[in-house]
Amino acid sequence: MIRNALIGLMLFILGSAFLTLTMGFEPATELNRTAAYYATHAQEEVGAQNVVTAVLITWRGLDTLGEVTVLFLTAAIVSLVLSRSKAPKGASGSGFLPSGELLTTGTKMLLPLIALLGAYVMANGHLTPGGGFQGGAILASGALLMLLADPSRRFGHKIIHRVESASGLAFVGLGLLGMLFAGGFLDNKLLPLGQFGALFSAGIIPIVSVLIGLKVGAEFASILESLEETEDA
Amino acid sequence: MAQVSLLIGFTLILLGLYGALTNRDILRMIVSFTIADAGVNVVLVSVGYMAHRTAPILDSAVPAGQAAARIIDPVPQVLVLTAIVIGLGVTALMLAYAYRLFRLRGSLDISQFMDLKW
Amino acid sequence: MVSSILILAIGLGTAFGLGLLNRRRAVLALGLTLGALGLMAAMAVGWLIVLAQGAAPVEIYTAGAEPPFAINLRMGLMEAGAITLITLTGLLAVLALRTALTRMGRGSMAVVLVLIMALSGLVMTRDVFNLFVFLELMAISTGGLALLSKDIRAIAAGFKYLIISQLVTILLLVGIIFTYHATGSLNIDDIPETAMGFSGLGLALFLILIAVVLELKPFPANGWALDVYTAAHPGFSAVFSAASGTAMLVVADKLVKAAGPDWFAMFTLLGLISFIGANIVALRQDNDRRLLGYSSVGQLGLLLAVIGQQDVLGEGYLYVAGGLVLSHAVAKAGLFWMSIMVKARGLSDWAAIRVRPPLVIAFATFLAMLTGLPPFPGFYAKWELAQVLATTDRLPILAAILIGTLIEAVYLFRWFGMAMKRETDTPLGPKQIDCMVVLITLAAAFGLGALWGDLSENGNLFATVPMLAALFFLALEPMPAKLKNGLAIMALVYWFAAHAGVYDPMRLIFLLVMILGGAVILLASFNEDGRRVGFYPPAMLMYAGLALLLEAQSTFEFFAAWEVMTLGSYFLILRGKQSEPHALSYMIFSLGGAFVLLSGFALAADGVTPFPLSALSLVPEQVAPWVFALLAVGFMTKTASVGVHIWLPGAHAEAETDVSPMVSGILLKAGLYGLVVLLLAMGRQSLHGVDLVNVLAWIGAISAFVGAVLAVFQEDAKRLLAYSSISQMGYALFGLALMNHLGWLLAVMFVINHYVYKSMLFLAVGGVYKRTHTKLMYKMGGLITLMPFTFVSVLVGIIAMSGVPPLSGFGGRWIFYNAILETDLRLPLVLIFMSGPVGFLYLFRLIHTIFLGQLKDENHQIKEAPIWLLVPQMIFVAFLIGFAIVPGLVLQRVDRFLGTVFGDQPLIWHGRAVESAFGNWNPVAIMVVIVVIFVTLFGILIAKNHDAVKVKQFNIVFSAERPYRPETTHFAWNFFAPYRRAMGFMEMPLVTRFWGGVSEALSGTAEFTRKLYSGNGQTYAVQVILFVVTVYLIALGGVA
Amino acid sequence: MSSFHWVQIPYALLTLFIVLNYGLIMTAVVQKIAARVGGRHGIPFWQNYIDLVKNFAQRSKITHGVMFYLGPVFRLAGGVGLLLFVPTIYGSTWAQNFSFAGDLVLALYFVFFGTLGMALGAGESGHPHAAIGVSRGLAQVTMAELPLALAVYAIAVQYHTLNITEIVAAQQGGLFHWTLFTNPLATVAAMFAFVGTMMRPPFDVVLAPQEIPIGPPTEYHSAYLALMQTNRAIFPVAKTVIYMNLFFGGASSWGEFAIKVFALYMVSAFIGVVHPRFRVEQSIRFFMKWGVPVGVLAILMV
Amino acid sequence: MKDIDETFRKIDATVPLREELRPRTVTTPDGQEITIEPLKDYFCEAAPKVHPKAYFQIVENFYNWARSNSLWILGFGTGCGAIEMRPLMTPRFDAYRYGVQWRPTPRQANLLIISGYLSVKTLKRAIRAYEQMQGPKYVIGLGSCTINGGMYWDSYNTIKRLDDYLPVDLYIAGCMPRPEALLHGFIELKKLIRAGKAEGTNRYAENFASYKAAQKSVIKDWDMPDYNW
Repeated sequence: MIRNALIGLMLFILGSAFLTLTMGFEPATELNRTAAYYATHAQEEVGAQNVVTAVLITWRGLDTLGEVTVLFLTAAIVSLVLSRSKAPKGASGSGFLPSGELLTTGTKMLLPLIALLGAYVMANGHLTPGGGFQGGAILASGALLMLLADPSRRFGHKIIHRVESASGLAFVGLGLLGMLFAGGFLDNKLLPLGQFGALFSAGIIPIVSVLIGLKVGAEFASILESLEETEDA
Repeated sequence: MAQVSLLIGFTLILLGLYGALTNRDILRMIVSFTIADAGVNVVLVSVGYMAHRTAPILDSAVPAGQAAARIIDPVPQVLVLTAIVIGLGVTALMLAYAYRLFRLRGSLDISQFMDLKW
Repeated sequence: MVSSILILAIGLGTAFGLGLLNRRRAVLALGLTLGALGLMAAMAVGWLIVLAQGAAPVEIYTAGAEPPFAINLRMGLMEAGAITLITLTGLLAVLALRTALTRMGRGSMAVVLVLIMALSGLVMTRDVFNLFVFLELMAISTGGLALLSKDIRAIAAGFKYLIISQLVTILLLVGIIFTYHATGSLNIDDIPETAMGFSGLGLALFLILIAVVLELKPFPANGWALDVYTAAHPGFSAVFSAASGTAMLVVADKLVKAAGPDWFAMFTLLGLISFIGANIVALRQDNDRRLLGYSSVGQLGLLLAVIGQQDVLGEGYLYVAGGLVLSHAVAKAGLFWMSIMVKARGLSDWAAIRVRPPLVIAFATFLAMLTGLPPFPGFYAKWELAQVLATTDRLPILAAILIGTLIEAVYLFRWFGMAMKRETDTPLGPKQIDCMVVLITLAAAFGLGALWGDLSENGNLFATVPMLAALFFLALEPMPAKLKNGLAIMALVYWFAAHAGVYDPMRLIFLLVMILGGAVILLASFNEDGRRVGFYPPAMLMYAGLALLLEAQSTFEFFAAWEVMTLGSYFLILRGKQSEPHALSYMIFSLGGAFVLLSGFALAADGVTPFPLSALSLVPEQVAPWVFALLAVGFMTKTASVGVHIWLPGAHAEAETDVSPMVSGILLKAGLYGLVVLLLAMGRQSLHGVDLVNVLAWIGAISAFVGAVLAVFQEDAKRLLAYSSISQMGYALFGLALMNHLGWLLAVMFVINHYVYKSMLFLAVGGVYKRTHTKLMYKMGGLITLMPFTFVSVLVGIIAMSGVPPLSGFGGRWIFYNAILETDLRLPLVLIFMSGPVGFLYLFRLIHTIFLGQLKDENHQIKEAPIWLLVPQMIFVAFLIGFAIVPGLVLQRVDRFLGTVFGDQPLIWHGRAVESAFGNWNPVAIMVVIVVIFVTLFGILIAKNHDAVKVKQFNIVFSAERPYRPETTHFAWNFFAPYRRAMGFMEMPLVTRFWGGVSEALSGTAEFTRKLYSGNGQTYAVQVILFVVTVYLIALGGVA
Repeated sequence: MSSFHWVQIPYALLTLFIVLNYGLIMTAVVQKIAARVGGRHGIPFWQNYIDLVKNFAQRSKITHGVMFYLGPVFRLAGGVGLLLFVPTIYGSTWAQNFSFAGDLVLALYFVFFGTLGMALGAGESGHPHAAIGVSRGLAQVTMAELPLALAVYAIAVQYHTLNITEIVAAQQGGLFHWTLFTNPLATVAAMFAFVGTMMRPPFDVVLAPQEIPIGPPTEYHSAYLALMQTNRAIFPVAKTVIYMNLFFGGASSWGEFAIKVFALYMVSAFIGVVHPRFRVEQSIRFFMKWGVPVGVLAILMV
Repeated sequence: MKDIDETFRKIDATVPLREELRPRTVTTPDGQEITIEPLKDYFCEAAPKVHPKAYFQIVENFYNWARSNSLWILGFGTGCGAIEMRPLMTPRFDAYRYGVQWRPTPRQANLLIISGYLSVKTLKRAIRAYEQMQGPKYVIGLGSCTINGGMYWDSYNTIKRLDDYLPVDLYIAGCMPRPEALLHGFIELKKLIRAGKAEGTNRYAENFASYKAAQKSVIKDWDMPDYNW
């Protein structure tokens, strides 16, 4: 009780700090210089309609690479963490009742749609809200659906890892190519910007988006798979 | 408006922290942290919010020329994207650990894992 | 140079690419990992070289845009150094972790690569949010790599770590976004030029900084980190400590630089608390890895404090911080890697490394490095730091740093002592590669030492002949001891011959005693057979320190020599059988004294580098007394003056036979030399109206008396001699403190005499010990007939020492009387007078209980001491007699020299006789008269009693009974029982109790404090929040 | 400063001879006086000579080793040396002995020469009682000598010299020039030491005849004992001479010498016959409580 | 003549050597095993010698005169007679004036007074004390007990005739003799010494074997070397 009160007190003080921040906060009325730069240069420098994606993949591309790496790491570590309590092949999932007809059939119907949606979101990241992460997540939701429909199902490990690795390598490779042939690491002008607003435009953004999407999808799938393959699953 | 969402965000953070610090169950702690993460994300987005403006997409509604005057700050959105993904990664990792810890002791009470101390 | 972003790209690319390999090709994956890390390291080294040659820092832009719009990286000298360290640590860590990594598969290798990549990114990036991303990468990969350990507790540790990461993330993100809001940029370089005003910027920066500080595991909010250290694979702990720590320090540095000098104070405070707190808690630690963890926490705290002090460090900042970081990182990594080979976790289980001398050397090196001892970078850094802090009047900070270092030295050297002296059941599990990793680290340690010395503006220890000679003996270790001994003697004699001509008489005396005297004592070492591993390097290190001490012209050289000598002698003393606790207390007191010296020198220099010793006389009046007091205390620690004397008896008594005379006969003189230098330069000083020289005189007198009385009550022969040294040094100190010509001459007499007879007596007692295997005097007795030569040397020794004419001790007393007649210090004299006859008591006891009285059963067939122990003794006997007859040969020159110092000439030398204002002394006449009388009387007695029947030991009058056993007939134990009844109150261990209380208090604090670390991850989280809140409140108060 | 001439040797031997006889007779007389105080007749005043001869004439002797031989030699050499390093008669050309060799400091420290040798010889005998006696003697002397050291310092400062002859010279010119009157504190302090080191009651537990049969010399006999007896005659006189020179104006003739030495000697004898014995720790405490403070006062008042 | 009636003795057989005098094995500090024979290693084994007189008779006479005037008595009271010796130190008798003194240690004494009856147990101590005195040394038997056993003549545990065991120079008869008798005894002893007839020391050395035989015949638990130096 004292402990909780103490925690409460501390959080109160922390909250008062936050309150100070809030009270002192005045929403900006103008874009600050960074944002203004992005807003004005998104078109000619990046050629992406979606400024967020433009920032995400080009100007802050290194963050995005890091972000992908976070997922990569998580996938790798989750598989390391859980590898020790991995169930023998075929043993996991056997404890569950088979999924119902509805789920199985629904899965079969939905999967292509999900994949399509994922691909669309990925490819159109530079034009509309969305992008590699979102697309990858949608793809992974497909994988989740499959697992729900058939708990004893196994994905091809190799394929997932290959996809993951290859897309990651390609991402890094693109970045390096940017250093060689354009203005720097992950420079967007490696490819021509194309027509503003078209699908194949905005330099390498669509490619990177797709790579990210594939990688994120693969990583999520890999995490799900690791979780699924434990003894208790 | 911005203040309100900020306050909500901060409240979420504090609630999450309170939950994480008072619940001894590991899963509840993880959930609490997720709440706190969400709060952080709310805070991030709120800071970028500007009244009477639109999303930073330069489509027909917002011509590139007027962008600076019409769109809200895209940067917090970028950041929140990244933050979400990272938060997700950490949560997944914590869950995996939680599972392993559960396998170790058959319990999810964090006070069971005090072999290392002093 | 290739773009440094390639370092990141290679790491990342390889990590991604590993997934393409076949799951079973683990070895190939390992090779690739190593290759990638090697490449990264090579690039980093390339950059380091280029930048070190003066190239300008390079900015790396990404996305083809300029900052602050795109993320940019910077490669400067600091970054290059840090990345070199990080990648090399990573490379070696992978080697050390190879089995665990292959077991866990390519995924784990990818994690390692990502970690190293992330750390490099952390170092280089100039973008706050990018920093956050790398930080998260670091946190996640750290959480994952904790799993490499076979210790299942590592999982819990990893989870605790993740909990804290979450907290840090929250704080950091909130801080980042508000900073962004305030500055309109995510670029670190834009923070200082806050374009848009926002009242919350300070708070936002606080959140960012505190998050970074939390990643540096500040005490006391660091239980999670310690658990990781304890449970993780040590190969990884090395990375966690050395590489992650370094990276976070660079981050802290660049952030606080951006945030501005207002935050320096917070960093300093938190750093110092962490440094001292962690070190105190470590005192009670008995798990090696956890101990290293605490030490890491402490070192990071120190560096945090240094970062906080960069405002005053100025240009030297990189040198200081770099020196400390490198020392910490290299040493800590090396120790963690060594712990892979040690299979059990107790501190004393490190005894296993004794089978491999190179590992012992490595262990010693790493500890010396951590404690900031020469010749390693930390030493130079600490010197610089002290200079600056003293110059800018930040003495409390300096004091805190030194105290923290001292506490750290306590547990580190205690550990070393345990490793050297205890036994373990668990054998070493050495693999060639593990050894290699450690040895590479060792080489790095020496390399860095040389580098830092080279960069130092004060001179490089590696460029001095004695130091190189000492290191050369390290290489000679496989040779037989006799050869090494010959070489050592030759080296000392050569050094003496080369310098005898150029020194002034005062230094010449010390040169004579320390170097030539050292060579004479080394003659005794011919007695040892075999290789005698571990003797010559420390011995030569000690002699190197002494030689350099005499050579020293500047305070730095002096201090460096002082530390070298201390280090060497510590290892020497530790060689004794029972010497573990005593060597430790020697080390602690020596280091404590050295730190006091350091402060004194720093205070005196006031920023001038190099500061010549002779310039001590020019120290401004208001600081001079303080400098004087500090230096005097430092030197008196070495001369074991009362109050700081408790280390001496054990250290001298438990050392090896030929080491005792070195540390007693020679080493103590270093303190006297320091005092001579000090008094020559500074003269009388008074503080608050108290003449400090008079205080010295009092301390000297009390030491002389207390030392003598305590010596009377010892049962252990070597302890007796050791206490006697305290007394004798007290005399010399008193002589110096008289501050007149004759007082100094007296001190010089004592320097020579004490060296001679104390070395002689220690060798004699050592010889007896060799034969009887005991140092307890009451177990000996009656050895006179069996060990006649040893008896003669002890006899001559005690006659000389007690000051009875005609031997040379009398000269000392005569000068003493003449000296005191010129002084106004009357009261301390009483003590000095008292200690004279008391000295007689213990000396008599020494000779009586060992050589006279009853021979014991088991000693009936023992032989005279080994010849090589006798040779130096006989040289000393000859010297004592010669010096007694013609003291002028040595003294006259010193006398003339002192005349130039004090401007008077109180002694007039008539041939062999001396005359003072008060009396006269004719050594030759005294000797002749006494010898003639003695011989005459002896002749009469022989004429009468030549036919006496030689009886045996039980043929004594025993009240008409006969003795039963020699043990019950030998009156030896508690020999001065009546004296004890009268003066026993002197035995009350006040000083011991005081220091014991200090150590109890510290260890009690440690025991109490470490209970904070309950092991509960949630509690740790609470502590972190509590920490943040407390710092916030304090900072708030600071702002308000 | 004078230097050595060969003629000093016969002169010194003459002094030695006089002092020896004087010492032998005086100790007997003192003993006789003590006996008379007790109502006895006492020993004949030549008894010491007879005992000396008898001991020299012992036919059988034993030895315990080299130091056993050297002990008495040290002892007597200490006594003789002490005498010869101190000028006996002030103003006399021939009774200056070898005092040019050193000064007061030499005399003070040479006192220990015999003590050390004796202790070593006694130790060699292997007899526990000898060792006990040595232990007691040394323990007691540490404190008993202290007032003397302080007093010597005090008068050295007073007269600004350590040269005994000069100290005596400074006291010439009448009774009230003696240190006794010019520096009574130092004199009192020194007398504490004098009484304390004369091996008479109350400070003679060192010898404790029946408990530890006379302590250090318990194994000594025959010529060894004879040497020590000789010393017993010379050493106290030599020591008294020092006190006499330092505090009581010295002696300018043998007559004055005889009277002053006898008087001083009688002081310790007188105290001896009327006081019971101290244990060692008692005497140490006694000197600490009384002797040393007086000495300290003496050096502070100079 | 048998001094003590064997039938009264409790122990017939020879008593084995005391434990502390038996050879023992000890380990040296170096780890060797060595044997210590206490009687050989701790006690001098030499037999007493007959000491010649001074070469010149006149010197010997002078010496004897000195010896006679410097009788140092060992303060050792064996029996009730010891009480009669004490008054000699008092003002009434004052033996000091005759050159008689008491010494606490046998080394320095040259006159041993056996003051009364001597039990076998004390005899051993008396022998040791006598042998530790340095010659020339003298023995006075005090009281009839030392002459013929006196009132203890049939005791199972006292010796009857001291002369059998130690070379007595002079007996003083009486039970007990008064101090005046003792003084007279001293004067008689002085005469003997001056006449050169008090050569008990040499007599003891000459007849060492027979003295020892006699001593050992009564002292069954002989636990010392033959001659106590």
